[in-house]
Amino acid sequence: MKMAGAFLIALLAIVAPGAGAQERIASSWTTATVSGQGQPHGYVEYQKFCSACHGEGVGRPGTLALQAKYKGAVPALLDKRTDLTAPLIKMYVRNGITVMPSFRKTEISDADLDAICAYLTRNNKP
Amino acid sequence: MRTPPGVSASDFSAALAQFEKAVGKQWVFTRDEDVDLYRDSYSPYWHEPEERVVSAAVAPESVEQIQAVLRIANSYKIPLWTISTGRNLAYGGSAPVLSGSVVLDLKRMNKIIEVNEKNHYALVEPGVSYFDLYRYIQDHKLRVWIDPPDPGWGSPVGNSLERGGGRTPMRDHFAAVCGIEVVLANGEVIRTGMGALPNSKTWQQYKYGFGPYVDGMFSQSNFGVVTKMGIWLMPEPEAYRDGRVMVPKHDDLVPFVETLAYLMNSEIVRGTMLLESPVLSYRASKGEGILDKPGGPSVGELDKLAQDKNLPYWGAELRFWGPQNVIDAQWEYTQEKFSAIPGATFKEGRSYKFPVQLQENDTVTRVALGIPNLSVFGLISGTQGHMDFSPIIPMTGEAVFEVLKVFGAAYAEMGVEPKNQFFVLPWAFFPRAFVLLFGFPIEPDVEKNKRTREVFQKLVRVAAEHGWGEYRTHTTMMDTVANVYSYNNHALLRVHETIKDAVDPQGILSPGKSGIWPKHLRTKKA
Amino acid sequence: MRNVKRRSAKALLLSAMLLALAGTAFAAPDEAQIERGHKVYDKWCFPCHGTGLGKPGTDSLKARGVNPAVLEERTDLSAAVIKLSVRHGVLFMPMFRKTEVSDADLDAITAYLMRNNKK
Amino acid sequence: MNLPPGISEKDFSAAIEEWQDALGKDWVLTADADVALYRDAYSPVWNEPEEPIPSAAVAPDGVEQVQAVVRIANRYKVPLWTISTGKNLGYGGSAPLLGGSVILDLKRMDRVLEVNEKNHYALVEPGVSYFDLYRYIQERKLKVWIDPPDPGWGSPIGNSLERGGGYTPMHDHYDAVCGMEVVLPNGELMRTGMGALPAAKTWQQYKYGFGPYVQGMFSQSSLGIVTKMGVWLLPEPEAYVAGTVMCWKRDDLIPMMEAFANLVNSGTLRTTTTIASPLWFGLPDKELDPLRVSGAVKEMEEYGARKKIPYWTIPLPFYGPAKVVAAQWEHAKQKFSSIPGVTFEDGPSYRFPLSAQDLAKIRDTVPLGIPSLQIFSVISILGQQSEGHLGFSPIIPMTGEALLEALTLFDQVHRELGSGGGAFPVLSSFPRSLVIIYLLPVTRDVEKNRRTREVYRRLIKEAAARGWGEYRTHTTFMNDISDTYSFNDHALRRFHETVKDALDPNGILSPGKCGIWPRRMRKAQA
Repeated sequence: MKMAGAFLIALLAIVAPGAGAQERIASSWTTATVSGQGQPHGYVEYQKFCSACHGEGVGRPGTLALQAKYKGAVPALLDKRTDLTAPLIKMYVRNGITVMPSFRKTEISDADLDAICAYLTRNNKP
Repeated sequence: MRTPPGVSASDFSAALAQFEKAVGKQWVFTRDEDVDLYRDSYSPYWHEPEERVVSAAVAPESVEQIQAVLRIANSYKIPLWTISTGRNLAYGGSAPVLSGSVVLDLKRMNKIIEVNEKNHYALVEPGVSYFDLYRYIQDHKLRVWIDPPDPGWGSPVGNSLERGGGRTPMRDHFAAVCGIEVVLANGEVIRTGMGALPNSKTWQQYKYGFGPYVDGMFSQSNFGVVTKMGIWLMPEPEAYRDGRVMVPKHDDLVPFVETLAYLMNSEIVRGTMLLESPVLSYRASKGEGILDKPGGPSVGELDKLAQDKNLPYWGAELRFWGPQNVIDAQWEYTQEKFSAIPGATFKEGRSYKFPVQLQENDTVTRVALGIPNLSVFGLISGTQGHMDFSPIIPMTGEAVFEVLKVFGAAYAEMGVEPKNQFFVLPWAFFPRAFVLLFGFPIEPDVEKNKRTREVFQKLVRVAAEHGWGEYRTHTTMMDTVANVYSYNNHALLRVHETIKDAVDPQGILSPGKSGIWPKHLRTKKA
Repeated sequence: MRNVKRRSAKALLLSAMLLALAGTAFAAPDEAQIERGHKVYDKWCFPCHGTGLGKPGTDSLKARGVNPAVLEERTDLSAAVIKLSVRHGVLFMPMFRKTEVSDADLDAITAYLMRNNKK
Repeated sequence: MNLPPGISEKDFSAAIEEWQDALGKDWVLTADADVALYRDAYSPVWNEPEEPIPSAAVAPDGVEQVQAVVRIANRYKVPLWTISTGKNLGYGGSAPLLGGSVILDLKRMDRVLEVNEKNHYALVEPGVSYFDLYRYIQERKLKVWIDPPDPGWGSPIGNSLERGGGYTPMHDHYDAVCGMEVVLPNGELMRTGMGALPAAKTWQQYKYGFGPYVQGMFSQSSLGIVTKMGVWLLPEPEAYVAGTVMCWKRDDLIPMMEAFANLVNSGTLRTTTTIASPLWFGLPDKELDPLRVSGAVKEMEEYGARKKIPYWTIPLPFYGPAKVVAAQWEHAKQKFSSIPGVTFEDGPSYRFPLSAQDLAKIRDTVPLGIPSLQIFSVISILGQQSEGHLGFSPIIPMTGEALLEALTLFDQVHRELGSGGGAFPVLSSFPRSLVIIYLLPVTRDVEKNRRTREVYRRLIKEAAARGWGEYRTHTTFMNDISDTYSFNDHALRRFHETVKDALDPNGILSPGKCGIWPRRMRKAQA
């Protein structure tokens, strides 16, 4: 019942007095509200679709999950990674993983997804 | 290629060809890899034959295109399943009730038509998300707040139609709906309320219009496709503050909730609150459930535990929005009222003036300040997802006691540890009633999911026996829940069916939604 | 141009009512009857014809120089007039239906309002 | 004997006999004298051929009797017109829209079934009046308020279904409805919301239930007969303070309404109030009247300054804890203080419960939740020797621009046509919009009434041309108003008709209500 355990602890935080999990992990969308003038297409799409979960700061479930998974072996922030490949990114976006649901083409078009891939692989070694 | 039930492959390909003509080839999805994107990521039938799958998806971009799609669907009797942003996760996501339905995906209809700062409303299309609307308001520096649910990637149109809730004083989302545009199954476009008046000046300012007030018929419903919706916004308040109220003993809950109901029904305390129990949370952290299981500790023992650990038995964080002097007075009066309960204690909370630039590490619940985010998913990380069981109960302490006992007994009877499902004490998402949220984890494990479904259905029945009904449910549970709303031999459901047959004779719109099936599929009803 | 047919029908109806009422008008009221009338009066008449502020019936009668303006203080009301007013209405006072004030209730009101009339 | 249209004498007598068997002879009223009591005392067509005179009245006492009445009506296709207390004066009273209809009089169903002091609601039958409910609460010393409209002899059910308004924070009566029991046109009994759950514990605490939220369908409607209704009540507030904001220039109305809308839409001001212009529409004044006629704004403003007659006044009543309402009034003053020359006047302040002595000093008790009929004193003065009145009540946006445009228009029409009335109380009965009540006197003079009807119809057109629609109207004008709600070739009305034909195939319930006619009568009307 390990999962359920994790489940419960997280929830308990809500019912615990003082700053609960809800608060502790709460995040602000402000970073993602930048209209992105002059920014590369991929960056703008990344901010729009990914940063609420994978962005910097507290309360980003994606970042938290990757931190827990890799324990710092690779950066928890996707846009700091240099090892991501386009196929991998597309696989996650289109199939989802654990709580991350899949994204439809009416949400992230293939073109937008290509741009996000370009942005996230921009620093990869050739 | 999958085909919808009762539709021949040739008819289906003919329909798809016409869909492509209507909306453009690239907006009709038939390849499995595309269609799979419409599976419910949190399906309790994941990888089981009963999983509700989609045969295709069509994504129109305008009312005219929707009309065309409906015309085609009518001529080939194609069942459509309408989604706005398709983020109704825990209640079915983007997947249909009827396997093989074609998803009518409105995500591309994402225009924010108007945000009015003087009468405080927005007029939006279904594909607009809370994030989009928030961003629009920020970019235009408008002094109005939205009321996002957690999470914020859903659609104001979709969430309001499903009667979801947020945390600010505009928490009751359906109550904030003012004027909708609907495409009926026959392709006819109606506008409700004042929208029926050509060049109306108050479509988003006055709800009822003239004659029957029909907006509600299109919520949790399959009577039409909502293509525009007016939503009331809150003027940016001058200030915010919150504070905690706590009482020491188990039995204090009765006066505690009575006081709370007085304050909320008087609009002295507004917004959504969550009942807390520090002592029960402490027990839960030691591996005990929150529910009151038979043979569990007596009230006396629990009171003693609370005393020994110096933990309050009950508490709540209360929030106040408005002019500084008013919310200060409201918080003061709130403390006076609760002080009538011996041993009541209070904790000052946060306080802001608006507009505010929050620090990233600020611990306030963002949605309570009208800021959409996704932090709620942090609560369920490590699982495949979850499915919610959410009954409405009276806003009284007695009802809460009964709930803890009744569900505790139900779990014991099933030999399931309540902590298998996450359970929190009641929320006040709506005025004058509490709602409970049981989160059932969905796991990549067929056996576990099967058990989860059994528990879920048992809870629905037990709740119904005690007069508690769900406010909303997962698509795979809609028949189960619809069937307990059975007063006078399902008189209400039969009225829904009568209307369904009259306004959608071919039964093309979201068959099975909320237990409402078109005539030709009605035998399917459990 | 007035609708003659409807008008004469109305006149007929009026006289019919007066006749019908004439019979009951002299039934000797007992205390119980008067007491009941008081109750019914309080429920159905007082809000308009009572004492105190914002009583349109009283205000209107006063405005038209009727004295006393409070019905309960009158000693000159006849059963016919009371019943006619209740069942027919006067100016902005609408008529009252038998599901509101039954004939028995109306007799009681009449007895109550006529309790101080000179015999 | 007056017959229902298209019903043979034989069938009608047969129906009457069956009703007599069902209800007892006493409660089937057919004598001219008895039936005449159901005429509209304020009819604008009094004694004209088109005055709709009922053919009979039936008065059931209990749901089963209502069901019996409806089943019999179906058998003979006799049109019924439902009234609760029949006090909808100004909008049709107890008279039907279709002459010859049989009045279904629910006055005898006058039981107060429950008043709940902890969740603050009442469950009542249609024959209960605001006076009855108030008395019931007083006798039991319950600490809840009702929200009476003026006048208070009407029915909470009838008034809420017609979407009337009151003056306390619960002023939007339809919004306070929670849970209905309805006898459908086929005689079936149905319960909405949580009432569909046989053992429901929250029928009066949670509105929506599960699936389509159909309650609104039964307001201003002919789709069913509401036999029980839950009505939300206000917990008795601790205190009340009122103050008045006065502005001295015509164009001050624009910033004034902007501040006002912010107060209302933020929930700071929670009541109906009346926006008035003593300078423009105040008492007759030899010097002022010519300026009013010529519309000499500047001169009027100067005169107002000299004679201390404000151009605009808005009283602001606040309900709640003494310290909160004081803070709210303070905040309100700040909100308006940016308007040059604005002045404020403190009004009465009360603590509840009021002593009998205090109460005796208050002329208008309706804003304190105490029903009265005092409004008729006002009307009787206003309408001189009128027999009654008609209400023309368009909804306009909550902005100064819209209000100036509307008042200018009505003033002009009023002078042009000398329509009597001529005071235009502007009420904030609903959030985000304003309703203007233009009261037209009704007389027993056919010529005058004919003129009044012309004025009324002219007003409907002028309003519709500007995108303003009526929220409610007199039965005489229901077709006219319905015709103005014509978006997309009357798509909404055709939707109503589809639902009507499905639920009431014989078209027996309130034919013509709000312009909705059953199929068999639709031709004749078109």
